[in-house]
Amino acid sequence: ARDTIQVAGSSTVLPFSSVAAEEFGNNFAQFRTPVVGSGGSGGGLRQFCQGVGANTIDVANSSRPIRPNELANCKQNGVNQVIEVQIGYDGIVFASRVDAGDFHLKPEHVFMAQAAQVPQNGQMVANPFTRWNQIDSSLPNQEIVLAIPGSNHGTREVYEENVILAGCNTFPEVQAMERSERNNFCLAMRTDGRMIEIAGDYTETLARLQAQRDAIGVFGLSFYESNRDRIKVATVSGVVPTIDNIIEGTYPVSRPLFFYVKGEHIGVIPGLQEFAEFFVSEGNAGFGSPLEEAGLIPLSDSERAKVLQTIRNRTAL
Amino acid sequence: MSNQTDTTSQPMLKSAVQQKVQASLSRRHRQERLFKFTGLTAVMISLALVAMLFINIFSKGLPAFWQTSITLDIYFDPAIIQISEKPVQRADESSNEFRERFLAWQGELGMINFNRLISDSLMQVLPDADQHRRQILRVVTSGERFALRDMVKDDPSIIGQTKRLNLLTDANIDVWLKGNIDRSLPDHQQQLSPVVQKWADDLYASGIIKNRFSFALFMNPDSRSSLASAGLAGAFMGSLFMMLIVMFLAVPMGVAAAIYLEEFAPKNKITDLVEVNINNLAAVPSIVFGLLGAAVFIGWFNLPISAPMVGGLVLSLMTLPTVIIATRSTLKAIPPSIRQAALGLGASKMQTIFHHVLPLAFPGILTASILGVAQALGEAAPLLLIGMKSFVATVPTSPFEQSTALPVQIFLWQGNELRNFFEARTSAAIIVLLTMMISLNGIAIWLRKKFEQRW
Amino acid sequence: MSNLTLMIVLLALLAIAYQLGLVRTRQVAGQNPAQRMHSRPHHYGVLVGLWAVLPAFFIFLLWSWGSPWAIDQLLIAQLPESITSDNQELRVALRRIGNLASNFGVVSEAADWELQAAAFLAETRQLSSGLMLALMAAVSAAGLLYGYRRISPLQRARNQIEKVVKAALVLCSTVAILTTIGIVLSMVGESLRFFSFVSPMDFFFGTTWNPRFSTSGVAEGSLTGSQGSFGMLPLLAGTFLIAAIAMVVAIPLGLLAAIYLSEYASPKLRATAKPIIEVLAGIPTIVYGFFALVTVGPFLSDLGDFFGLDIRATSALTAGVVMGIMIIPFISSLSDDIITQVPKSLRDGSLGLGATKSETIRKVVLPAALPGIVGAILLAASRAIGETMIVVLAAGNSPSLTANPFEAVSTMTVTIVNQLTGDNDFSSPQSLVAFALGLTLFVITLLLNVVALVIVRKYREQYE
Amino acid sequence: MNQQTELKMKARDVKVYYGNDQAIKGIDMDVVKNEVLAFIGPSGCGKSTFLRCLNRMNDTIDICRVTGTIELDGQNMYDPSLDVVQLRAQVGMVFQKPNPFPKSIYDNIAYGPKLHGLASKKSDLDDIVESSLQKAGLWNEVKDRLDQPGTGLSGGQQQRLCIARTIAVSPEVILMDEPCSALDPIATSIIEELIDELKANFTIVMVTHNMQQAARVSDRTAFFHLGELVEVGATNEVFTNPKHKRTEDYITGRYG
Amino acid sequence: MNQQTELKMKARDVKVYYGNDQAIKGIDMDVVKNEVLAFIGPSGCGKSTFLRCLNRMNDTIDICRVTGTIELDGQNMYDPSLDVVQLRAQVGMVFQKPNPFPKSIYDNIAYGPKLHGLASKKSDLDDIVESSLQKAGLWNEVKDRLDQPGTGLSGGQQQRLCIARTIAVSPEVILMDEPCSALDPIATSIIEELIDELKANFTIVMVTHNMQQAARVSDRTAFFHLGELVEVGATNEVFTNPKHKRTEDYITGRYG
Ligand SMILES: Nc1ncnc2c1ncn2[C@@H]1O[C@H](COP(=O)(O)OP(=O)(O)OP(=O)(O)O)[C@@H](O)[C@H]1O
Ligand SMILES: Nc1ncnc2c1ncn2[C@@H]1O[C@H](COP(=O)(O)OP(=O)(O)OP(=O)(O)O)[C@@H](O)[C@H]1O
Ligand SMILES: [Mg+2]
Ligand SMILES: [Mg+2]
Repeated sequence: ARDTIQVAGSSTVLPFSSVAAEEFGNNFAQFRTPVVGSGGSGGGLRQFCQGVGANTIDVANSSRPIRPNELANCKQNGVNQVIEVQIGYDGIVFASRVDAGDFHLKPEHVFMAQAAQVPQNGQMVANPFTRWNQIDSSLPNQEIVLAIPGSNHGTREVYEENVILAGCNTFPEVQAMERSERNNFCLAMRTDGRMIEIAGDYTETLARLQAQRDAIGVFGLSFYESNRDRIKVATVSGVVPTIDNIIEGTYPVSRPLFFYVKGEHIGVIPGLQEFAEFFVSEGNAGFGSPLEEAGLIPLSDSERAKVLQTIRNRTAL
Repeated sequence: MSNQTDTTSQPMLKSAVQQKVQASLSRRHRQERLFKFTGLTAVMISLALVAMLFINIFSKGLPAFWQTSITLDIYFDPAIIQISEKPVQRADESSNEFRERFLAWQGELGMINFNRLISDSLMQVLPDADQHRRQILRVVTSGERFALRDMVKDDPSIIGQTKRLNLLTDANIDVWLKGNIDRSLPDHQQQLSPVVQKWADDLYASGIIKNRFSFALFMNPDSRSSLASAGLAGAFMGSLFMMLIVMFLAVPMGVAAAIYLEEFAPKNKITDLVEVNINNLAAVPSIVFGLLGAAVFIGWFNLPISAPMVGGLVLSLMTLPTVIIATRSTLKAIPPSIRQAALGLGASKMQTIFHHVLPLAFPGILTASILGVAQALGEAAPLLLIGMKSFVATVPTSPFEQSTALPVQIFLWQGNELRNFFEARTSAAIIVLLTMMISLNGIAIWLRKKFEQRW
Repeated sequence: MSNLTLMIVLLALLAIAYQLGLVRTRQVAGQNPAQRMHSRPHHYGVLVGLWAVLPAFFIFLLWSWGSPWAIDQLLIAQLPESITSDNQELRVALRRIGNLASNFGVVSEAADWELQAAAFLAETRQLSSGLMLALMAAVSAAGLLYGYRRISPLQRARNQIEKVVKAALVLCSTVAILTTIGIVLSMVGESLRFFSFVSPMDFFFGTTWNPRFSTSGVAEGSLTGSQGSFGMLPLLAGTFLIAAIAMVVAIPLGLLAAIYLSEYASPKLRATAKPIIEVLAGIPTIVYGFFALVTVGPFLSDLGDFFGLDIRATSALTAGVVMGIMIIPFISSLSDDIITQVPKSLRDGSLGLGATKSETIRKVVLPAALPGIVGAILLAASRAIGETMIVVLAAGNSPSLTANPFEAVSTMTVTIVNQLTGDNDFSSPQSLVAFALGLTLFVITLLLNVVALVIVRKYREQYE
Repeated sequence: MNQQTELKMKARDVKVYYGNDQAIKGIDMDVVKNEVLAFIGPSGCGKSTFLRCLNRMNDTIDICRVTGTIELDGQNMYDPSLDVVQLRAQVGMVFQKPNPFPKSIYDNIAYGPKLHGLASKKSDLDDIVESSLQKAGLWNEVKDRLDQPGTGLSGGQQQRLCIARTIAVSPEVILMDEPCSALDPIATSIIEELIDELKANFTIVMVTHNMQQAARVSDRTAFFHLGELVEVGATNEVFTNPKHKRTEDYITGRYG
Repeated sequence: MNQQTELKMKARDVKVYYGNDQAIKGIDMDVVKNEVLAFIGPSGCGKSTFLRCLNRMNDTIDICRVTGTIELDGQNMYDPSLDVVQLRAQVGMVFQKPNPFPKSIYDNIAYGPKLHGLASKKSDLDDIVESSLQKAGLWNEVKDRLDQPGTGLSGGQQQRLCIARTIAVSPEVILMDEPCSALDPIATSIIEELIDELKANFTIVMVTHNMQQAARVSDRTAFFHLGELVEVGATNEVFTNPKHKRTEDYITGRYG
């Protein structure tokens, strides 16, 4: 059938996956370089779960774990061996233009900046803040404009969970609320145009910052690393986002990244097993590896050994 | 002008009507001039917009056609390249067996650290390199080690020789030397460490690093691990294949459909429906065609994923309405006298159309096809769903092989995080795409002229 | 590509049969010198070729379409009763057997009967394709012989070929219809699934678009709670707002340029300016997107500051203006052609009354060209509504129900792309809504086109 | 030429070229006020071309070039300083094929007066429309359907509409290029009568290829051949007693 | 009708409708072999329409519907089983406006013979081209420029080219719809002579609006009016002694 591995999915994983694919092709002369498509985690998994055969993909990249519904759909279409492989973590940072102020954010600051209503003296009032220093005098005197990932992005979920909800729950007024009500309240966004939802990639966020000096954007760590001359990061809860801090777990906003291998294709599509193993090998995904250089936060060695075992055993979900 | 009219006509007696006419004249001529002027302004604005877009793109993209590269004497050190003899196929060996052996040999080759060759050679030109061994490989882009490997693979006799080679420098060095990053920024905001910055400047000053026309941009496929060697060859071939497929599929099919609808189809509710339907297809967002293509061509017909074949088919469907609409209007314009002449001689309707109408309509059909093909050439969205919005590190040799396309490449590059390098590269890719499109248009205009002039 | 080889063989056969037909025709013509052959020799040749190839080709199509189904039936007859009785299980079993037969792996050990069935399946498939080849060869030979023998002076070969060609033409025109059907079919199923999550009322008449990130099936504790709102009105409004702004930019510019080029400009200027302006239509839309985001947006924003207006850098205005630029050539080139086609007699009539050129154009030529211009504008509008990339980058992606062009908005096309290709769970309403939106957009543009056709028809009838 | 008749137009040594082809080879001609002058001659002899010179409609043909002088009321109309718009308001034109504008009947007539600002009030305009239609003998037929499209009328009605449209701007001269050739016999005779009435107020120059028609309606007739004016004179003279052999051959139907 | 003359075509109760409008209201007519039959009548009376029925060119007009029978050599040409292509090869047509193909002069003539396979060798084709051009009286003028575009000829030459093109497929009947109306006198007279020569070999039916022309070239003349065939008879009879008042009115120039 096919002799090239087909990968598709999350655009967050795409860069790492592409590097791995290229290195794989360069190191294994007997296999062709895998093709890595984008399409988002959902799009990738949709193609992945379409069935078994040469006209379906072999690997799906995802920036979130597969959902039960999706797994059920997979099974219904005859994809029974879905092998989950975690590859590392993605750090998510807040950054502003280099010529704007320095930010030392706390989750509650971000919440206060974006919420439709904020608690004040036990009351819920429509968000009155227009400048950061109104929220907290330690923040720069700068217009509030936040460019956050659109609701189609996996990053958005992490952002809401680790920043907004975390910030929101610090208020006693919120803690007093019903659980279901609480989320609704916390996630409601102001609609006066200060919140910009970015549906595209980080380049777009960067372009927003170029167009609007005051804006603060949400980026991936690797994107920031490559553009340090244009943007600078904000600390979150006092922690600078670096690879070390993320591995240690002190920096709060990061998320795991995955890929899923179709077990049925192993042994049929040449090199699939080798590719999966290569992907998480120390040389490719360990410390000091190409993937770390590309901005991915590697798994610890023990985690990686476990993942490798999963591939070897073809342990399906 | 009206003044003069006044003076010359003064002596003559004008009727009341003519006096009224005269009274209205200056106002009307003013309107006339204004109207003409607005028209001219509109043309000028449109032209200015074209110029602006082009200046915008070219000023950004042209520098990317040149790229810094470093001239090094590489010694293919036998001490580093320790490898058995390159296998040759023996007479008694099946080609499968030979492939096995050859792959094993390639595996051996893959174990060799070609970076050593580069760093050794760099030490020759960088006196203080010893102290910064870790930094030294930042000078040359990482993909060049595979170039060296491939040289050995092709011709193992090179081992032991010294070759003078131009190697691409790292993307960040290119950025630094071209001034695409603010040199005055503090070190923690720079991509290069101070020592590499100094090396780059020194080597550039001594002429070892030079800004050369970048053939890599045209010869290489995309690359993620070695950004400086990322090229357009794969995407270009992909686009070329798709263009050919669209030309050989959408154009004949569209012309055939237009012929049927315009010349044969009865005029009734059904053809009205078809007409509305075709107009409507022109308005369907292109991504929807991707959905359709994924379901039909990949799901049903089992065509390969990520292949220009499928992309071409999808784009053909997308282009079809444009071709049909434009061809129909061309056919409408062919004078009926020609048809009558042929029919009157005893040509059948089909013969009339194929012998006379189509040749006459040819220039118009050409315009229609070019417009359609050019539009297809710039589309990225439908390719997403058939797996062509992909990172593909090989150059396709047939439409059934995986590949990407120019607009997709543009999209991927514009999303690459190393903005300082890829902003210009993206524009360069756009220039290549535009050149492709404009030459297509140029050919069409030339052909149109040629066929129009003949009679 | 074995099918490819097959097609090449068929083509070769066509060429051979054509030659045979030619030879035979000469013979026949030689035998009946009195009777003129109805058609030319090459007509008979082609006809013989068609006889040799077409029936075989139909068999190929029919077989490729029908045989998988037939083989499945045979296979099912083989399977144990316990499996075939349960539909769900049968489907799974068939998949597994299919995978086994084409060498893909399956989970857990394959049962004996599965292996047997797989072997049977592989065998039958092989048999089937062998059978098909044999049948095709037989039919080909028979067709060739039949076509060959049928050649006679009275046979209307040309007419028959023309029938075939006409059928081919009809086939080509049905592609457009099939495409439409395909598009609708590929969206209806998923749309229905979407409506099983969200009520159509909420979708069509809801005024809030906030789908949230996919939540279905996520454990309690993370972002559960409400599912998000799927009201499409803000998107619809955004779509029309941006398209309207684009038209406001493109219609005057395009139309005036068309008028100037067709009525005033020297042939030389026209010949150069027209293709140059047409380049605007060929520039990839992503280029426009960045042009909007980086250049036009900030410029408009500064301009707004200057006039004391609050214009966002990314707004409906930015997207609309840039999209307007993109569709200028659709209006200018097509209108130019149409204006040129307005009969000279009308112009002469007006000029003969003492009208100035501009009066003639405004009051006579343009009204007469109106139906065509409306057509051009509609094509441009369709393009504007269907355009994605510019809006993604320049409109601000903020689905709010507003008529203020200085605010950020979002459109249906953008949302389709975002929801379809994001990180959402693909079986969640967040993702499925893309199909519902696509279908809705399809219906809307269809209505628009019908209205346009009616308007154009009415004008045409009135003035013909 | 009678001395007491007043001269309306005077053409001297008019030559017309289409690109490099000469269509009119130096024609001198006078048009007398309030006469009907008919141009006859075989196809392609330049009748239409010369007629179009008389109100500079030839200007609209790119490749057309005119030399010589044509005077209207003593003023050279090819003088560059002359306003061609005003000229055409003075010298109206009716074409071979009726070409009503795709507007209502009312607007067709009102178009010219509105352009030239001949009516300041709506009622004035109404008056102009009515009187023009009446002069063209169309009023009774269309007075109840003024708002319907002019293109919906029959051929003869359309041609009368075009004449009414021309009259509405009160020109001094009306040029007609084969105004009846697209019409049926009944329509033709109505228009012929109309021309007869119009000559009381207007000077009329018409082209016709129907010699009977020329004989019936015109006061004077000019015979053109191969771009030359062969002869011009009182109509009954030309038809009964042509001075030139070519004229005679033509009117006796030897060619054409 | 003379009994000894051979009948070529026979039309019976022919009615033609354009959509709902009836253009021909039941016409019976015979065409005799090797005669020149002229159709005259005012504009719009249905001459062209009826002429087009004679080789089913009306089929090409969507809304046109024909009833009744027309026989060619005794065979009904509206029989559905009849091959219209073959019919048109037998009954050729020359149109009002010369319409040469935008091809070389040679290809213009050779097109028909090639289409019908009348020449197997190149030299045969050359012969056909030469003889057709000679019959059409064009050979001497174009023999040195056969490879130049037919559209580059003068109007009269183009019309003769079209006639030559029609002759080249050796039809039995030639239909001509106002073949001279776009031509100058010299061209006209050449074509009239040509028609005179052609009738030795072909049957010719022609429409003309020039009565002198009808009188000069035709053997018989048919007068149409408002979709009816008013009268048909020997040309000098019809012109000198018309049976019907309408015919008389028309030929004396009372209308049209
Ligand atoms: N627009 C034009 N471009 C080039 N040549 C033209 C044009 N109009 C007329 N001619 C040529 O000028 C000559 C005179 O044409 P004109 O139309 O004046 O003839 P006419 O006497 O009106 O003929 P008809 O009776 O057919 O209307 C003809 O040879 C014609 O081909
Ligand atoms: N294609 C058509 N569609 C509709 N009506 C038509 C068509 N062709 C002709 N007619 C109508 O049929 C009638 C007869 O037309 P026809 O062309 O036969 O007249 P004619 O005698 O040839 O006139 P002329 O001398 O002007 O050529 C006219 O009323 C005409 O309007
Ligand atoms: Mg004329
Ligand atoms: Mg006619």
